[in-house]
Amino acid sequence: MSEEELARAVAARQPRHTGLGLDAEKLQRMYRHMVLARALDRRMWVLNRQGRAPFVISGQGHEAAQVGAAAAMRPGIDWLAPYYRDLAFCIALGMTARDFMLGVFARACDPSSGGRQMPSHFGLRRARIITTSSVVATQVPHAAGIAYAAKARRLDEVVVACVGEGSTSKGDWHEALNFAAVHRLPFICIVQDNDYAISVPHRLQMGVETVAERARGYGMAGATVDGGDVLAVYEATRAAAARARAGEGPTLIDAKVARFTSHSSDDDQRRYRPREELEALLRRDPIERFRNYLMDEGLLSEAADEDLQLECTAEVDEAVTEAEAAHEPDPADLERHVFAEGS
Amino acid sequence: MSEEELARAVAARQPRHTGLGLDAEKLQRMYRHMVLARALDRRMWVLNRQGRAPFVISGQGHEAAQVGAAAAMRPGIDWLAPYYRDLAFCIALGMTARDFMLGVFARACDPSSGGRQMPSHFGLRRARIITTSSVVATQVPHAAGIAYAAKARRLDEVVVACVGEGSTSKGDWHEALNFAAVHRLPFICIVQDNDYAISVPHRLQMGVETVAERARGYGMAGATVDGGDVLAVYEATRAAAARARAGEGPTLIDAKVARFTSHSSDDDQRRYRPREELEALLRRDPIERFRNYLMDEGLLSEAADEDLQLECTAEVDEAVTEAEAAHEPDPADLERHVFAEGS
Amino acid sequence: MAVKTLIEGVREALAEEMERDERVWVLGEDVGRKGGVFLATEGLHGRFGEARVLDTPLAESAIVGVAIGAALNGLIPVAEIQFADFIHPAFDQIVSEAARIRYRSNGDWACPIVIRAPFGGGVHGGLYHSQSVEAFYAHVPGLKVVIPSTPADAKGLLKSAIRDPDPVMFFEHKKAYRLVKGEIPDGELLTPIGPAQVRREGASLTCVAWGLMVHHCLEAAEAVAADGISAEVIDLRTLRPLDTGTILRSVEKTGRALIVHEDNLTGGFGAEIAAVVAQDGFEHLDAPVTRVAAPDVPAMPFNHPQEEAFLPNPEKIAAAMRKLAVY
Amino acid sequence: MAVKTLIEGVREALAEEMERDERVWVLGEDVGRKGGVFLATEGLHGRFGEARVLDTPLAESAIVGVAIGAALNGLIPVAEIQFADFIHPAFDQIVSEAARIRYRSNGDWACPIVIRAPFGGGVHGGLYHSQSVEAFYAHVPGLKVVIPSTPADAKGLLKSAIRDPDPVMFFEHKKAYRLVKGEIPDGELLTPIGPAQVRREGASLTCVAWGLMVHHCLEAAEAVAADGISAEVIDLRTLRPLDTGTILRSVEKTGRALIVHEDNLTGGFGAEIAAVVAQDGFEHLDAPVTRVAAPDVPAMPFNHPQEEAFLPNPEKIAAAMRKLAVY
Ligand SMILES: Cc1ncc(C[n+]2csc(CCOP(=O)(O)OP(=O)(O)O)c2C)c(N)n1
Ligand SMILES: Cc1ncc(C[n+]2csc(CCOP(=O)(O)OP(=O)(O)O)c2C)c(N)n1
Ligand SMILES: [Mg+2]
Ligand SMILES: [Mg+2]
Repeated sequence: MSEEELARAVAARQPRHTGLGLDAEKLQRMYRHMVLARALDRRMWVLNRQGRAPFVISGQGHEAAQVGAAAAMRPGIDWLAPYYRDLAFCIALGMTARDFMLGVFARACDPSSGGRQMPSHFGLRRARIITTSSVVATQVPHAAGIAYAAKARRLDEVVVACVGEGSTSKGDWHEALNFAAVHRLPFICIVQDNDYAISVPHRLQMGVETVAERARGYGMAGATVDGGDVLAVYEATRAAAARARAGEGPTLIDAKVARFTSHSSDDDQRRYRPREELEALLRRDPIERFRNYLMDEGLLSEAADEDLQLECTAEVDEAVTEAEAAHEPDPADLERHVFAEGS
Repeated sequence: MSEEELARAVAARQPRHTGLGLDAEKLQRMYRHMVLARALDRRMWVLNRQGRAPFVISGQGHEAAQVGAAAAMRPGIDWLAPYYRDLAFCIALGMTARDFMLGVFARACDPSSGGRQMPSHFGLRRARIITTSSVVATQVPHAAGIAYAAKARRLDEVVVACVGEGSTSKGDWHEALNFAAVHRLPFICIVQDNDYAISVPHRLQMGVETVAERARGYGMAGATVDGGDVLAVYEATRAAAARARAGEGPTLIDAKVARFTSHSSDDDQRRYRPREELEALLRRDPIERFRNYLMDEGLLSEAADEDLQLECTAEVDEAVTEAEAAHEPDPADLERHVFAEGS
Repeated sequence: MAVKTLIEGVREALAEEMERDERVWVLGEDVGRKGGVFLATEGLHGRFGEARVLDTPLAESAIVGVAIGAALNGLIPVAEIQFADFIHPAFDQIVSEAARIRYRSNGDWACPIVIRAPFGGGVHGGLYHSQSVEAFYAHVPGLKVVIPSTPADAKGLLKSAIRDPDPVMFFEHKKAYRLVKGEIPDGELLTPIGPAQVRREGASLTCVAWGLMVHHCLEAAEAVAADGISAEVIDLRTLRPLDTGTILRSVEKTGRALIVHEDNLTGGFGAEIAAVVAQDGFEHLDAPVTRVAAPDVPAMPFNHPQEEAFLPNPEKIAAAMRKLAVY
Repeated sequence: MAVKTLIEGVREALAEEMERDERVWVLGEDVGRKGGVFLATEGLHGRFGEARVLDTPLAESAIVGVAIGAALNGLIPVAEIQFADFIHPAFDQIVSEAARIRYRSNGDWACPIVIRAPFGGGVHGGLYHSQSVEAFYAHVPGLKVVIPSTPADAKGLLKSAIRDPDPVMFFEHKKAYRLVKGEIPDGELLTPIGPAQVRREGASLTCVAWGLMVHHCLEAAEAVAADGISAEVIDLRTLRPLDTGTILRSVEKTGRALIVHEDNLTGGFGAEIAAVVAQDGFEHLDAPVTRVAAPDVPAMPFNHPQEEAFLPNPEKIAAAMRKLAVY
């Protein structure tokens, strides 16, 4: 058996995460982020039904795509131009349960907007998560601009922009990807393709199976990944980040995911999605899938998982209590921050 | 020799245009359109230098792409959403020399706009050439809409939209191509790639050699053709039109052309294009190339060509005389046609 | 004659016009199977099919641009922009294209399209689901701008808009959709675009408003009536073309003008009305032309206290009426 | 102190600020080797290189959107939109994004960008190379809107705009670029954004204008002086924030207000000024607030007779002054 053959044989027997250079601790942290995000997400729906949160919008089903991508980023160094489903992404980059719940209750110290924006309109300066509007795809040119500045200033920074597949139909998305490709920017666009734009199905949104087909037309790298497989998304994003940092330009990643909930608390997906489809969805839970992987690899025990669930529930409880008790914004502050203060 | 081999042998000996089903008369008409367009174009620059036309913008170098495409269309049935370089295209679809010069002099009976728009902002209702603005790429969604209506109304119509390669960077271009692809519309987008958007070179405009690479990403057919070869453009457009009429959806054609003149009379391309590049251009005259083909095929004699040149010059002279003598728009009509009259 | 909601008026207009004329084509995001996020197009997809009630890709500029093209080839598109806040990406297609097709072609081409969009706040919509955008379009020659405030007008004006030979911007106040009820006459209802409507006669002052604000003004008028102030309330209904006659006749009678809108104060359409009154009603004015509007901050916050603080309401309007009446 | 053109003022401001601060980044279509279609950026590409004087793809929304992003990561972008007529595709990025970055993040993020665009007509630009677009942006909270009318202000105000911590729309009248000459003081010139400037003192009436119209008003003022009419001419310079103090103080003195703009009348920014004067200057008004503006047609035609008919000019303004003075 030659050295080479031996190495290959070892690699073959080695677990996927080891091949990806991920250690147990990191995997457990990733799993925790997914579990916490799911717990927060579930709780916000409860709060909505209880009339304590007037509007909620969800990331359930997208967690693996988001946490897998975040795991390939350097928090505080790399940037995220998020969209409203990126709860798990933001948690993974350092947003706390309390930060999030302050937004759900639109409290004065909500770090995203001081209660000015709808919940899940994420922004967190300390984590380099930029402020975003409701107008889809507008953040993609911003991400390209951040990347241009990073390149111009010779900073070793990678910028990730997230959108849904429907948002790729917008002109801004095209203009941004073209700009990023022309300048070979350290830019990654992750499309979270959940087959629907509210009620509009994929077939009425685009004429291709995967939007990753568009990468070549811009002159950038493209990849389609199973967004339910956290390791696959990590691998694709890590490769994209490596390309970005090596000056080899941007990447377009299409992550196929499932939207478990209705579009938002104002929607009822049973109006436009067949029951069988909805039932099939539940068999695509990315968290369960990761849990099974960790257990198979002996990195998670039933007991440890139960503890984790309880821990996260407690964290959510505490966040809700604190956030709900926090001050509402002061009407007197309505006209603040239109322009720089004292300018 | 088998039937088949014989057929192939014959085909091999057959001139290109016969293979394309083009007869001598049609070829001569195509050539005439190119020559007339060039003569009109040259004259408008003279008028500009003489101070008789305040602004001109040119199609010199694009004639083969335009006339080749027009030859695959059915005037009065198929639609054109043109752009400002499409003089030869419009001539081929039925715009007269006089029609054009009325626009150059901004006369009241200019059929494009009654002298309201800049010259070369083409529109000709009787020829199904739609009215266009100066805002590039805005006509591409219009073309998609015309095609949607044709399909909805079960009309056998094909819609062609033209833009320059720079205009493909616009969001509207992307949104229109995506829409056309989703609905498999009888839509053809012809990009006339002359390497520049005013002074912005191709390398700063897009990260790919040919924008036809984007076709696949929309789920439509794509082709790159030598825009200096009128027969090649005819062949590509004919195939696209056949697809469109067969319900097989849209096509994106990238026609590589040369921009002989400065962008417009307000520009001087010597400021940003190297002299060698400008000299090389002149060796790419599509009209000369077609002339040589016709002569080689014995479809045009020196004498016939001279007659044609004289004929076209006379036609241009007459058009200029008539147009210049025509009435200017009446200031009293300034407020007409803001809304339907009598509504 | 039956009492219905404003959104029912919209729905009836669409259904009747689609029934009447097969060229009428509804397009927009989620207008199909879902029936629109506010259910304005509910039932149309099942009744008229996907081709005539089309769920478009998520691309507002294309929604308008494609509608323009379809109009050039014989359809009568009625485009829905899901929220007025998301109409901005289509600004160029509306302002540079739709509004100018006829003018720039010297009358050779026309653009008979309707663009519907829900606007306005007070529904916890936050910065991007609450905006008033009428001022941008009321400034554009070539466009008509209509804003109904009653179920009957929603129906009658929308039907007229669909039959109009030119582009019409049709803005519907989303809070009024179900809040505002009223009778809709049976049978064909075509309310002309242009004329304003005096909703309440009065002698002390003239109050001009549109959309939900009309109802706030009527409430305020009732409130100040107790103090002997009789406010005339004009529901503009059409912002462009503007019915200056009705406004000026009223000011001639009252000598006082109060303009109310939910949009930000500076550069809002109230400024145009104030300018017209100040120029052509000068001789009759006994007091300054007054505006009640939202403060100059970028749209209303999501949180309740600041949303409340942002919005004009009957109390704020009544206070302005009292101040103006005693000037 | 040397006599220069308005566009030289623009060019000097850009060069000096790029020299002073390496974060300043110029981007736009043809701003590089060509130096811009009006040569406003001439020489910058050679001096500062392609990375800092970038020819962008033909995509206005991206020009603004990328500028916003670059500002979030430490650059100070100065974006050129080739003609104001082509700014509409970027409307959403300017109104929904740039104007709200600070507000929606409760002050956590800022957007220090400048968007320059040549506007205005009288240069045979036709429908799409002649427009005035200031009214759209002067309505948007979160934006500052600046329009210089002299070479010195072009330089001093642009330098202030580049140093401003918030987004500034900077519109330059393209006909004034070379037509308007004036002295530019040597050395550092920072003209504050906000204050208007009285260009001519007068007692009979107050004339408010911006851009090229300021010069037409001054010409008209000279013309009517012969008839004993002394017109005060205010150059607004900044439309947002609006210097109401300077306007109202002048109206208090003259009792008469004339507002002149090249933009269409209805919903133009003149309406806001008229509304402010009508509300806060009411006590001092001896005559109707009057507006001279372009008619309500979609932009000015290319052909000379109709372009002339469209544009306000010294004659039309003088006529309005005479009418107002004798009211
Ligand atoms: C420009 C714009 N148009 C419309 C909307 C309303 N809207 C919010 S989310 C959404 C669907 C987005 O679908 P997709 O991009 O696939 O993301 P997903 O919600 O499926 O994750 C729409 C139409 C918006 N926010 N912005
Ligand atoms: C939206 C918009 N931005 C800018 C312009 C100004 N402009 C006119 S033509 C042109 C270049 C177009 O280049 P391309 O699309 O390659 O067409 P070409 O002129 O080379 O044939 C530009 C920037 C415009 N007309 N519209
Ligand atoms: Mg989706
Ligand atoms: Mg080109």
